[in-house]
Amino acid sequence: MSLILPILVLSGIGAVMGAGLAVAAKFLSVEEDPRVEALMEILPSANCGACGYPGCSGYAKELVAGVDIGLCSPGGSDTVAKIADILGVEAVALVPKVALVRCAGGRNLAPDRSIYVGPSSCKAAVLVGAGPKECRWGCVGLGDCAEVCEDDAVDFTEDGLAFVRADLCIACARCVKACPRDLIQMVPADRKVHVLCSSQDPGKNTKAVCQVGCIACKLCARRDKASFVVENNSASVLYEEGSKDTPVAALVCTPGAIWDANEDDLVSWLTDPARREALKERQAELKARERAERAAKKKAAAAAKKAKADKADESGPAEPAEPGTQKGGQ
Amino acid sequence: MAAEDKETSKNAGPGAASDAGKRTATDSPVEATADSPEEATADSPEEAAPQMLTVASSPHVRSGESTSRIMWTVFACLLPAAGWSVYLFGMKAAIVLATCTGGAVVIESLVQYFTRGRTSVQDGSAALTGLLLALTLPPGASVVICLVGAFVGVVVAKAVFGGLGHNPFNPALTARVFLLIAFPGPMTRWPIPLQALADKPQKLYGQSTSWLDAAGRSLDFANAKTGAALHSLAAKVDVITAATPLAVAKEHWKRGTGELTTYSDYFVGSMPGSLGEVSVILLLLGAAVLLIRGYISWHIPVSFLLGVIVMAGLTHLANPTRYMDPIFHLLTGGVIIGAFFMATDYVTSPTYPLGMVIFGLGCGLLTMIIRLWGGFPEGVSFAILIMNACTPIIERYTRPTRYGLKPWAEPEAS
Amino acid sequence: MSKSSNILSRGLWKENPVLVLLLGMCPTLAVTTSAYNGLGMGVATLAVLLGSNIFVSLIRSLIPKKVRIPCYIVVIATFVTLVDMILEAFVNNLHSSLGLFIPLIVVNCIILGRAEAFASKNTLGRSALDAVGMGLGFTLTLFALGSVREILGNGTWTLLQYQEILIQLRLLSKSTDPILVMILPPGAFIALGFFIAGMNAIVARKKSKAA
Amino acid sequence: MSVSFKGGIHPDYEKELSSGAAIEDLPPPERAVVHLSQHIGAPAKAAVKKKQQVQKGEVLGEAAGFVSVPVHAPISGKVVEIALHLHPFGSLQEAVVIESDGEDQWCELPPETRPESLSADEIKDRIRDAGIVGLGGAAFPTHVKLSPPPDKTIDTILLNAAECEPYLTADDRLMQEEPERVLSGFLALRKVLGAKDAVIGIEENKPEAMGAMEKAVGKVDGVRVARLHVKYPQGGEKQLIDAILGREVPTGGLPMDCGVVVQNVATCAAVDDAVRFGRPLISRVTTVTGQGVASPVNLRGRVGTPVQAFIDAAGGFRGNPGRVVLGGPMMGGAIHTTDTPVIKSTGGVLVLTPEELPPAEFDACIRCGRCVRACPIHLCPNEMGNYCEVEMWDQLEGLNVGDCIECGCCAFSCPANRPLVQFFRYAKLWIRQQAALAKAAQSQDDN
Repeated sequence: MSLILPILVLSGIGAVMGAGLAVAAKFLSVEEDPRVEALMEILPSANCGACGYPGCSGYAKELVAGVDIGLCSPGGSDTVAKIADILGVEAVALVPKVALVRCAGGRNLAPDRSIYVGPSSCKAAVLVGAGPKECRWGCVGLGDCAEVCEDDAVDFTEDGLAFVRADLCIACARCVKACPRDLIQMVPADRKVHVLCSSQDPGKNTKAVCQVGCIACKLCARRDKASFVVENNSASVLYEEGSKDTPVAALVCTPGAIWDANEDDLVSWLTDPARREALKERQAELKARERAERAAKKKAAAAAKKAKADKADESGPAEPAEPGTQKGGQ
Repeated sequence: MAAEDKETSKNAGPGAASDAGKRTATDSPVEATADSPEEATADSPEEAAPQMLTVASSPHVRSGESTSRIMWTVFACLLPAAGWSVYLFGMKAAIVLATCTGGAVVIESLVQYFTRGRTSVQDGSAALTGLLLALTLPPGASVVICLVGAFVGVVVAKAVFGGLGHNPFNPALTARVFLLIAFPGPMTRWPIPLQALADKPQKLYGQSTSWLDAAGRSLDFANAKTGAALHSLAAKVDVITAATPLAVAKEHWKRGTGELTTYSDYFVGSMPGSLGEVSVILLLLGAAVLLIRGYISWHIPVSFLLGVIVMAGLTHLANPTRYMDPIFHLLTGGVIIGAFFMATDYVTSPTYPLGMVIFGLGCGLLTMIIRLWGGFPEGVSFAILIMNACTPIIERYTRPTRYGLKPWAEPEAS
Repeated sequence: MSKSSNILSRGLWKENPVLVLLLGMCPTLAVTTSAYNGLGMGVATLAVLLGSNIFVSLIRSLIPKKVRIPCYIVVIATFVTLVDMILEAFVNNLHSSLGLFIPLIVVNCIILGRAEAFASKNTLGRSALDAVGMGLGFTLTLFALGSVREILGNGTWTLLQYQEILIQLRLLSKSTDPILVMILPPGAFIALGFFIAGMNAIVARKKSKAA
Repeated sequence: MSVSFKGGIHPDYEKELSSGAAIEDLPPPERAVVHLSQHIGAPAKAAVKKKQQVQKGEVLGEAAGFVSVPVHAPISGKVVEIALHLHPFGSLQEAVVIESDGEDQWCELPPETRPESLSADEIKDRIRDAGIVGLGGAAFPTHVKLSPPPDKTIDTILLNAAECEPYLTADDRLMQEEPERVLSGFLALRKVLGAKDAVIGIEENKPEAMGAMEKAVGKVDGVRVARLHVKYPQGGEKQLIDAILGREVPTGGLPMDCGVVVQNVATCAAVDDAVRFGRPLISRVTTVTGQGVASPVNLRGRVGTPVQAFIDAAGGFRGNPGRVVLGGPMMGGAIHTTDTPVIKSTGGVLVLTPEELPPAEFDACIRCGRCVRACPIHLCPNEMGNYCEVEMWDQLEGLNVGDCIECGCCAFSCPANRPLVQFFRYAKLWIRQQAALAKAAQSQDDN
C-alpha cells in the first residue's frame, strides 16, 4: 500500500494536469513562424544595426514579413544564402563591404591650425571654432569612430589619422554615423582603388591645407569616366556595378589622394613618406611611357597616312599596341 | 621678442603661399597676395608650431577652484578635532588615524594602478575618506579593523561604483557601518579618555557619572584621588572602556538610574566616544571655516540639527524623565561631525537647496528615531546612509524652477 | 560538435554556472556559510543534475515538445526527493544545516536549464559529461565561496563534519576578531561580487593578451 | 541701491587694464576682408564684382531676406576678390576683399538730419539700410527687434550698459566720451518702438559712465538710469530684464514677449550715426586687452581689419600669446590665427597668456552644486553635463538644455573643470538635428 499510494497520487496528478495542459494547448496556442527562430540561429548575433532594424531578432521578424534579404553585411554572402534557403527565395549576391575613412591627411600632411583643448571627441572639437584642423573636411583624429567600433577595426596612424583595418571590419556602419565630418563610407570590399579625400573646397584651398588632398584636377575622371567622377570639387570612385578598378587612374593623381591597394598596403600608404617619392617615380615613368606611346602612335598614324597615301593599307599594327602598354603599366 | 617671431612667421606666409600659387599655376596673382592663414601654416608647419594658439570652448577663465583643493581643505578642517582626539586618547588614536588615512590612500593608489585608471589619489578624496572613517571609529580599533574599513570605504563603497563622483553612499560611513556589523565587539568598546581626566582630577569629586562609576567599580578607579595616581593608573591599564553617554541614556535612563556628565564635558570631549565625536568645539571651528569659504552651504547642517532638535524637543517635553533634552542629543554621538562633515558630502547629498533641506531634515529625524526607538544607541551613520539612498529621488523632485515661467501680465490693451 | 573534454571543462570555467551564467543564486548565497556546507550543497546538486540529465537524455525522444517542462520537473523532483532521503539517512547534520535548500534544488535553474538546453538535445554520454562538468563547477565554486566566507567570518575552515569526525582548521587565533559580516547574508553578496569581478578580470586579461 | 538677478558669478573683472584708455581711431587697413555673413540670419548677397571700385560706405552685399542686413565697404578701394575666407567663428565663409586706394573717401551720404524730424518708419529704414546689428555680441539684426508683431505692445526699452563681461571696456568708454550720441540713438530707438519707459542699466563699477549718462539724460521724460549690481551675466538680456523690471522672458520667447526690447550701447551709437548722418555701420569700438598685450587700449576699428592690426596697435603681444579670444572671456570665441578679420560684433580682442589658461583635463562631476547656484537660468548643469558626456540624450529631456544661454557661469565655477558649455552646445546641436530629421520624416509622411 505504501508503495502503491505515491504511484497512484503521482499518476492522478499527472492525469489531471495533463488534461489541463491539453485543453490549454488547444485554446491558448499561438502560431509562431518557426522560420523566425531558424533565422535567429543563422544571423550573426552582432546586433549591430547595419540592416536598419533593431538587432538581429528585429531583422529576423522583418525578413519573414518579406524585406530585402541582402541587408546583413556582417553575415556576408553565406548568411544571405542561408536566409534565402530558409525563406525559399532566390539568393541575392551580397557585395561584402568594408568601412573606409576617406581622408589621408594626417597631422604631418594636413597640419592643425591650433591646439584644441576640451573633451576628446571629434563631435565636440568641431564645435569649437570649426575644429583644430586646417582642412575643414579632414579627419580630426579624436576617435569618435573608434569609440563606436566594437571590433577594434578603427586604428590611428602616428599622425592622428583614423583608418579602418579591413580584415577586422564587419561592415556594421556604426562609424559612418559617428563621424561628424562624414568621412567614412562603406565601400565594396573587393575594390582596390579608392579616393582618400572628401574635401569639397576649390583645388587651391585644398592644396593650401593638405599635401594629399584632392585638388579636383579631374585627371582621374578624364582617364576613366566609368570609374571616377568629380563633383563639388571632390573626386570619388563610382562603386556601382559595372565600373571596375583602373590602377592607372590611381597613378595619375598628382597629390596622391588615390590609393591603390594592389600597390600599397593602407598603413604604409598613409604613413610612409617614401611611397610618395615612389609614386612620383611611377608617375614620371607612366608619363614617359605615355609620351613614347603617343609618339609611337603619331608615328604609326603618320606612317599609316603615308602608307595610305602610298595606297598600302597597313594601319592595323599600331592600334593594338596601346592597350598592351596600358596593361604593362599596372 | 615673441611678437617679432610672430611677425617673421607671418611674413613667411605670403611668400610660401605664392610658391604654392605658382605650383598650382591657377590664378596666381590672387593666390600670391592672399594672406589667409592656411598657406602660412600648411607650408611651414615647423615654424608655425611654436606659435600655435590654443582653442577651446568658452568660458576662457575659471574660478580656480579644484576638486583637490576642496578635499584637502575639508581634510585640514578636520585636523584640529583629530589632534584633540590624540591628546585625549593618546597613541591609540594616532595609530587609528594614521592607519585609516594611510591605508585609504595606499589602497586607492593600488586600485588605480591595477585598473589602469587615471591616478587621482592626490586629489585627497581617499585621504579624506580615511580620516573621516578614523574619526568614526573607537580609539581602540585594531589595525586590521582600520585596514578593512579603509578597503571597504575606498573599494567597495567607491571604486566599484566608478570612483569619485559616482558613489551613491558616503564611503566613510559605509565603511563604518560595515565594520559595525563585521566587528560588533571591538566597534562598541569605548575607552575612557583617561589622559584628559587625569589632568582634571576634580572631576572625580565634583561629579559622579555613571560611566565613571562603572569603570571605577571594576578598577578601584574612584580611590585614585590625585592626578599623579590617575596618570600611573592610566599607564598601567591597557584600556578602560565604558558606555558612551548615548548608550547610558538608552539603557540606564530607561530604568531611571544613572547620571550623565555635564554639557561642558561633551563640549570638550571628556567622555567615551569615537575619535570624532569627542570635541564639539573643534569640529564646529572646522565647520565654520568651511561655511565661510562656501565649501558647504548651511542648508544640510542646519536642517539636520533642526530635525534632531525638533524630535528630541518633542519627546523631551512629552516625557522628560524618559527622554533626554535636545542639547544632550546635539552634543553627543556623531551629530556634529555627521551634520557638518558627513551629510554635506557633495557626491552623496542633493545639490538643490530644497533637496538639501529635505535631506537634512530626513537625516535629523531618522537619527533621532534610531536613537530613541532603534536597536543601536547611535543612529547618525544609518540615518545619513538611508538618506543617501533617497538622494536621487529627492534630486529628481526638487530641481529648481527654470527661468522663464514667471507669468507676466500684459498691460491693459489700449 | 564540441569534444567531450570541452563539454566537461566548460562547466568548470568558461560557462561556470555560478560565476558566468549566474544560475542557482539561491543556494549559492544561502548555504555557503562554511566550506563544508558549500561542498555538501554542491555534491547534492551534482547528484541530482547527473540523474536528471541522464534520465532526460534517455527519454528525450519520447517527450512531446509542449509538455517537456512538466516532464522535466517530475524527473528532477524525483531525483531531489531521492537525494533528500539519502542525505537525511546518512549525513543527518548536513541535512539539517542545509535544511530547506535541499528540496529547493527542484527549482534550481541549473538543473532545469541543463535539461532544457543540453540533455534534451544530446546523447546519454554527452549529457552525463555535461552534468558532471556543470555539477563540478557548481560544487567547486560553492566550496571556494564557503571557504572564503568561513575563513574571514569565523576564522575556521571546516572540511568534514560527519558524526564524530570533524576536520576543521583554525586559521585565525581565537583572540582575533573575525569579520563577522562575511558569514552573514550581506557577506555572501560581497564575496560573490568579488568572485565574479575576479573572474571577469582574469578573462579580460587573457583576452587582451591573446589579442 | 542696486538691483540684480538670482544666480551668476563674480569673476575677476580686470577692467582696469583698459578702462583708463580713451578711444583711439585705428587707421583703416590696407586690405579689408569683409564677410558677407556678419549677423544672425541669412548672409548678405554680394552686390559688387571683382575689380570694381568702391567708396567707403558703399553696399557690398544686399540683405537676403527680412532677418538679414546689408554689408558696406569699410574703406574705399578696389574689390580684388570675392572668395572663401576665414571667419572669426573658424569656418570659411564668403567674403569681399577690398584693397585700399588710400583715399578713405565716403560715398554719397544723405544730408545731416535731426532724428526728431523723421518718422518711426523712416528711422527703421535707415537703421536697416545702415546694416546695424546688435553689437553686444549676438549680432541680431536690429530692425527685426524693432518690428514687433502687431499683437505685442512694447512698453519699455532697456539700454544694456551693464558690460558684465570681464576685461571689456568699450561700452564704458563710449558712454564716458560720447554720452549724447548713445542717448540720441537710444531715444531714436524708443521712438520707433513707441515705448513709454526707457531705462539705462549700468553696473556699479562704472561710476564715470553712470555720471556721464545721468548728466546726458538730464530731464528727458521717461528715461532713467538704473544701478546694477556687479555680477556676471548682468548684461544678459534675460538677466537685465529680470533685474530692472522683475519680469521673466517666457521660455523659448524673446524679450518682446514680455513687452521689452533691449539694446546695446554700441548699437545705440551706431543708430545715431545712421539716423543723423545716414552713415552705415563700418566701424566700432573694440577693446584690445589682456595680460598678453603690451598696452591695452580701446580702438575704433573698421570691419574687416585683421585682428593682428588691433594687437599691433596695442603694442603687440607681451610674451607668448596662449589664446586669442574675440569678445569677452566668458562668451567670446577663441580664434586660430590673428589674421582673422573682425566683424561687426567683435567688441573685444582678449589675449590670454599660456599661464592664465584653465587646465586642459577635467574630472568627474563631484556634484558640489556650484553650477546650479551659478546658473542664471536656474537649470541643472551638473545633471545635464553628465548626460551629455555619455550622450544619454533621452535622459536630457525635461532638463531644458535648449534654454541654456551659454553664459559659461557653470563651467567657470566647476571645480572639476568640466567643459559644460561645450557639452551643452553639442547637445543643442543634436537636438536641432533630431528636430530637423523629425521634420523631414513628417514632410515625407505628408507627401
